[in-house]
Amino acid sequence: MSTDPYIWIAAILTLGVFSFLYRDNPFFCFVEHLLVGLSTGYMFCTYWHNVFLPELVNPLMAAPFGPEAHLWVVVGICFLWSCKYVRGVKDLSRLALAFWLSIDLGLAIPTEMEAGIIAQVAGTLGVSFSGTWDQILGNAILVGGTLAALTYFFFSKAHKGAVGATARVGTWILMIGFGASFSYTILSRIYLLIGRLLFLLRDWLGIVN
Amino acid sequence: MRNLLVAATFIGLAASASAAVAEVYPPSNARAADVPNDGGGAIEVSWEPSPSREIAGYRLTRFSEGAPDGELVAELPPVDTAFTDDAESESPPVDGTPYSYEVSAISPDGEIAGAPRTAQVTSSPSWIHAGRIANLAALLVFVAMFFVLVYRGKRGKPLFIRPIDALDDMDDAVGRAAEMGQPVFYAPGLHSITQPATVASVSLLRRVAERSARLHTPVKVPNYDPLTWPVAQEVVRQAFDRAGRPEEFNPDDISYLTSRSFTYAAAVAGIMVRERTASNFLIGHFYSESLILAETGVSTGALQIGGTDSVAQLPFFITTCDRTMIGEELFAAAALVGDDPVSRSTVKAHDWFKALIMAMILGGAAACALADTGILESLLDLFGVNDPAQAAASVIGWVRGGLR
Amino acid sequence: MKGGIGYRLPFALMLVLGIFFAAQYYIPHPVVQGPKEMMLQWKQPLNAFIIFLALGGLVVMHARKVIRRQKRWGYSVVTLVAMAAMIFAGMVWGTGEGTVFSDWFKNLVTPIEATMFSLLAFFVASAAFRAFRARTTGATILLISAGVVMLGLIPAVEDAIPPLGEVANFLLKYPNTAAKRAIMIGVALGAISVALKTILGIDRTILGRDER
Amino acid sequence: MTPSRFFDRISRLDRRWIFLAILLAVALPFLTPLEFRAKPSEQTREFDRALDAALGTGKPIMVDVDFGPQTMAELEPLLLGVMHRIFESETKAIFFTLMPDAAAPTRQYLSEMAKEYGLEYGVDYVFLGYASSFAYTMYGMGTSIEKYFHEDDRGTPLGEIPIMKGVERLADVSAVVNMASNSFPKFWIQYGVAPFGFDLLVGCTAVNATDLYLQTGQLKGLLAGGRAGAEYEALLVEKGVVSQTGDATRGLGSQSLALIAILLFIVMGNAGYFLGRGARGPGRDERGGRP
Repeated sequence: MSTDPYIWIAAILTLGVFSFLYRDNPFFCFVEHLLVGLSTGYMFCTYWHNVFLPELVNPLMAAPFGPEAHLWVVVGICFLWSCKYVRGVKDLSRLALAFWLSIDLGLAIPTEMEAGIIAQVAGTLGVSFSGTWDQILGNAILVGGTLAALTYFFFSKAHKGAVGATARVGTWILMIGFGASFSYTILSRIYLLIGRLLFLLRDWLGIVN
Repeated sequence: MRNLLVAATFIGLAASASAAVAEVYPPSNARAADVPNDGGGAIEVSWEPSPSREIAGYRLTRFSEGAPDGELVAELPPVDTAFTDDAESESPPVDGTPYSYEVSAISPDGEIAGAPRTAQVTSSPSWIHAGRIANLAALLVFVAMFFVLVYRGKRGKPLFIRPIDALDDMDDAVGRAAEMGQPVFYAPGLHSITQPATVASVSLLRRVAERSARLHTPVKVPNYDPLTWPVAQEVVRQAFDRAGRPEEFNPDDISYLTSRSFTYAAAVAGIMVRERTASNFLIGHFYSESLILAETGVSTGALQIGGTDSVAQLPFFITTCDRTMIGEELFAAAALVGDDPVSRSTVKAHDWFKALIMAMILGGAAACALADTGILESLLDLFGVNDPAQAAASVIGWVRGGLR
Repeated sequence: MKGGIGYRLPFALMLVLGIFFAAQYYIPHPVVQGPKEMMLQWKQPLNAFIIFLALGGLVVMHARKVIRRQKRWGYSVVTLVAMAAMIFAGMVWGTGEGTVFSDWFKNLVTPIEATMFSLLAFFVASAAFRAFRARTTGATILLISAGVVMLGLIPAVEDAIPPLGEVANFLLKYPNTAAKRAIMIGVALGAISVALKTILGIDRTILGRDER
Repeated sequence: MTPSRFFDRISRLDRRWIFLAILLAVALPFLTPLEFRAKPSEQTREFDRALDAALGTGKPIMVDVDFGPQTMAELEPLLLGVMHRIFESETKAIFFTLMPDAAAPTRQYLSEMAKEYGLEYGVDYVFLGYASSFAYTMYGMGTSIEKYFHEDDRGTPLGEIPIMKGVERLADVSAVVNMASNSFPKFWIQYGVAPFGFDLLVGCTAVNATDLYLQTGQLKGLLAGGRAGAEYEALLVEKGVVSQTGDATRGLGSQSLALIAILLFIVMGNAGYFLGRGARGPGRDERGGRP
């Protein structure tokens, strides 16, 4: 049995989380609220020390009008965003939000096109139809399945007749994919539990070596 | 500079090891070219290896008007056959200045044999990334379709969009919560509001909040993202205003919890169980914690509607939610939620582009199948193409190369 | 007021910057990449700032619960105290290896989060029990696909019925990839469409404002 | 109770019974002498052959450790197996990580190995510590390792470490082994193998393996998840590298029992659903398989 007080505390907190499986209880509620406090405190300090100081405050303090002077814009955006909490100038915060939205949404357009469409299409239309019979069958299913599943995502056609039948096959392809991925995930999840049980049985209680 | 040092040690070691004098031949076919598709300031030099069996390495010298006697760029180990002279060099190439390079082989005893200088090259920044033109073309096609349909939507042309069951179910779910007198729960995902899936999710949140407000039902929206939180709060507040019940809005219901995913999962599980939320909406981008949220919802008997663009989490929503919006359905639902004709018609742009994609996949796969069975070659022969085998190979090469 | 400059300015800013950030992908020239890199550099400190504001919101919410003695206010005290302690430790003694801060993180936060994560082992089982039932055609296919893969993952079963593993691999490699590709293509279209609608000001859910 | 009532009950079994069954299934192999033996698959043998070839070159090998405490149970046996294999063959090894959480555990594994094999730090092995911006680092290490790891974990400049003499970039090591709980192997392929063409060996979680199977052409070897860990342990016992199997083999027992339990519950659920129809009115708890 461990003599390290941290291991004891960690073990008790671990049991607190497991107790949720039986039902919600004050112990779990305590652990949950403790965790929220600790993790947000952790976030504050890491962002303060690793991001806010080195990437904004320090460069501006060292040389307010040096090569990093453009960081004053950041201060400006922070100021605009804070206007959200001031009656009368609330609208100014929308400028800051517009800045955030435009960066990520603008970036998303070409990158989604590349990773989500071009890469996927290129991988599907150039399949090989030579090789063993299971490879040929597989590639035929790959192409046919992709087309059928795409048909399922057609919104401006009623799912009736030929379109409906193809879309139905499409949902089956989706279901095969979901089933297979689900099962494959189980393994990794069991190992997570093994990790916690080993912590309890070995590091804490010492009944397993 | 470090390259230099190492190569120098290399040469020193090698020289002391073998005292025999071996003749050293220069590398051949040295050529230099501006690195394409970059911001300038980079020239790539390449060469065929020296035929000498044992060499200590290569030395790369650069000549320009400012340095007619040449300046050393790098010394490289014998396995290398190319080097990029760029910002990492001692003095990077300047755009617009013509340079030529000399590659020489160094024998183990320090003998040097230089290849003829390369032709002069200048580095320059590119205005367009050649490898991304296909992407740009595809995007322009989509944008064109998008605008045509937006225009048609503005003119109020009616168009058919199949009903998305999840939208009706969302209304029913809110109704159920109101009947039971228990709150509605809405998780907008773990991504920031600046990501498309969250934007779509918040559009749906507005609908849920409006309906809840009319039915005097509180909406609990715990947030993971610090920027989604204030936006979600604003959207719900406006919904309650529009429903004429601003006094029923409780800002604490739309809370920020934490930005660590399993802390978030723990806190959300607590909320679901203790607030006894009757209908749970899990819509947006999720990670592994998705199943913790959804299974806890199942245990409280809540009616659940899921929707995510995260491919890896869809299996878990499919197994635990009463209704799941799969990928694109989430975006389509968000476009249809407001009954705005312009928004509605953009959904049709997806379909047009999808039809184009499907035609390409079908055509490409058919071409591959024809080629792999040899039919393509005979077809090309039939149409009188010169060298059908070559033509077939180049067509398929283009298809397999992703049409680039 | 709807057409006022105060209402329109954010949309104009978003239109210009949004198109810039989409277009920069195709233009490697420093004239474009320079400003892009600069603005991307702003994101991290901005992110820190909004996190600080959000944490402030969390503190206010819990403080309100305590002051008003709302239901379960005691637990809010736990959260506030834990947060204060963590921040105190991190600001006073630093956050490096071997500090109180990192010890607490390693021995308190990590084990709880890891245990939360491990609950998934139980939840995949209960979800499988409930969902994998042959009720409809779709559900039956889901059941068969999941069952075959699961069986193929048990070494003893795979030894007894060797093709099972191959079938599982086949399912994973071909139909699963087809499903993933179709979903990804659809998601990309939807995402591009939402991004365009927002940038162009067609969808004003996020940046709009109540006009009343 | 009528049979249909009984089966209906079964189909709506309280999920806590399932939780209990899973707990027992996972814990039993650790508490009892229950022995499960893994048979090394062709894929596992292929990994070992590739590793063997790398160790035979006489050049140092690089190991990138990218998993934290959460996925330790699944990946630790893989890493320990590879470490035993490397140090038993007296090959020099350079360790580093691109994930901050992985630094502390790596340090600990290395100190245990050093004790067991009597290794000297800096001569037989070195730990370069953590480098941020993983994609840039992977790409950059193709041309210069020192640029991304100025000094090792103990603050010694790379130039002063004996083992690093002549190791300038990835081409100078025999292979890179990446043990990762995330998508880093994919990035290694994209930013390392594609442009620089070295040998990459990967150990990953079962979840991430589904993506990597499709790229097996670019990997010299792949160990996927705890099952591969158990197989590798068995292989190392077979080769006499270690004397007995470890946690992964016991984990294999947990995994098999848990999968069997889940399958039994699925069978029960279906039996209950079909045989208990008579006792059930129109209900709502019909989730799953409906988009």
